[in-house]
Amino acid sequence: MNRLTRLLEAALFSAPRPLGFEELRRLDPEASADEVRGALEALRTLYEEGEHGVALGEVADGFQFLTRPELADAIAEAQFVRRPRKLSVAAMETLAIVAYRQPVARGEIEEIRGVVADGVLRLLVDRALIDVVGRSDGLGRPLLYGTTQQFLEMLGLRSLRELPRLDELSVALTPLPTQRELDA
Amino acid sequence: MNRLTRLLEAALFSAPRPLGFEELRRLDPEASADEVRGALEALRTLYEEGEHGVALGEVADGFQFLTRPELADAIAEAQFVRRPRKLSVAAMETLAIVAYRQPVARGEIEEIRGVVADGVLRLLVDRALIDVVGRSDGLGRPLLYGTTQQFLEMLGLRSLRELPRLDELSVALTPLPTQRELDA
Amino acid sequence: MTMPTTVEDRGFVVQLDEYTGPLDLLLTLIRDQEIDIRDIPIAQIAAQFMDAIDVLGLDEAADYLEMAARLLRIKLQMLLPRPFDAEAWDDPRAELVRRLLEYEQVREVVEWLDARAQARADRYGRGWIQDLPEQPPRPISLDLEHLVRAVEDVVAGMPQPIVHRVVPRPLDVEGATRRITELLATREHVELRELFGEAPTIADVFSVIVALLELARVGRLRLTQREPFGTVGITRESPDQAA
Repeated sequence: MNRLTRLLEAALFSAPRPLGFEELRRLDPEASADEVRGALEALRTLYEEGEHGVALGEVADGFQFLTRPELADAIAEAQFVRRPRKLSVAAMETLAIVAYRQPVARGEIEEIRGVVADGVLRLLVDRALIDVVGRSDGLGRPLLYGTTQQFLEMLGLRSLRELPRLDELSVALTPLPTQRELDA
Repeated sequence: MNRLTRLLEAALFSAPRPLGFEELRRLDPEASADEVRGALEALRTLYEEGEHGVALGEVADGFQFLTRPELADAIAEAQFVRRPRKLSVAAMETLAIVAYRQPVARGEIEEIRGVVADGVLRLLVDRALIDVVGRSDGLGRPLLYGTTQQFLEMLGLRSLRELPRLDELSVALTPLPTQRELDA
Repeated sequence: MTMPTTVEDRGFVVQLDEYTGPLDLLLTLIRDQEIDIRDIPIAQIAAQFMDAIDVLGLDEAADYLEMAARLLRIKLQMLLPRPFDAEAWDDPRAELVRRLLEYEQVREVVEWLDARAQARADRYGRGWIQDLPEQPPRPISLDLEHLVRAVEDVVAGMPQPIVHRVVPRPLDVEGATRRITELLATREHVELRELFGEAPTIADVFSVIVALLELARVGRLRLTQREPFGTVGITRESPDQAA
């Protein structure tokens, strides 16, 4: 690969948009139009004949590297075009309570955290980290939440027994007698 | 180029960040770790020996295609890519202290630098170069800072272990007696 | 402020922008005059430091003033008579020297980091990201450490250990009746759960239920439930329709 071809490749790779022919010529003011055309063609042929995963395509706005369509699904499924997102503090705390206290009702989570847990619970259910695992026998028979298989997989745990034991937290987070038991 | 290599190439071309080995393995769940490693090596060699304008590098616990440094000026001059802005010396000093002392509280940073570190810390957190990693057990339970993945990426490091060791620095600090020893 | 300022009589040039703090300024003074950091002529350096912060208009920066005060104190301590036994003498400059060396180390690391960042900045990553079909939501990263930390935060955030107060409380049917009537005065339909505040106690719940049943009995409202365990709806009955 000669320097001009290398330069075209690097520019097309790093530019945030397709580059037109006249723009590409700016890369090397000393190269003639024919030389740039030749280099572009060499680049296109190289990716084509080498059976690469990407190809040099020409779209309305210019040239750009494109993923081969037959690979797009596998890449989309692997979910890494975007950075993994961290859970918010609120979501993390709620998840922690569910993990250590399951099965647990919304009211109990709200009592521990001191704030409404509605939206956060919905988010965690949407992301399949927790799920409804039953209903309490208590007043209003509220839904009970527990962690999912996906939760274990994300943490690389085989079972909930592998969660770190938190001795000093045991008092705060072990199930308390329910309101009903106290009122009875 | 076999399908796995093609797939890796396409994925690395379509991600704006380094992809970890485990992430790359998700592309083809049937491929063994050795096969993925082999395909990555084949890809690296191919770009190396073909004298391409981009190269497969290993940074921050992941793999990433990056353009060759000798082409940087031409691409920047053609205004296809804007070079990242340099950090101020104050920000770099703070970053250096966080990198070596992490997890570290603001007070310690201010003591070493001799100036208030408020604004600089906020800037570095905004740029995702450092992050709050916990709280100290000390008085007031101050926040503790540590460096991020982004920090490694900014420096092109694979891990913090690649930072120069303190005993490799020309300024020796350890042999000096501390104030406490002097006062004793 | 950004103009180079020359302190003529001492023969060094200082530029405000170049300093990141008092240690930086101090180290520059020491380096420019090739002074041995372990044997600083403290009177001379202190005077130069004062001049510099005066000329640079830095005298309002607390950090610089604090260093100035520290230098003056060391200068005074150096004037005190020393014991004959040199071994027993505590050099008042020791802590300052330690800090300067530590800071020098930081600056050396900064140079290394700068060079690395510069080299990395010359290598561009992928600039244009292709839209792939049907992007799933952003993946979530999760690890045990964060989970455990969240548990600690929860516990730290609790006002006191959660112990249920078992104070007997009388039902407040009157209050509940008033709240329901007020709500139904402005809206035709409310849901049962809207009648409970945050974290209702068992007494609150019973008060509301007794009040509702009573109001329904006298024909002021109608209770509906579409399915077993479904939400309970409360609809206002106008007096003339009441049975």
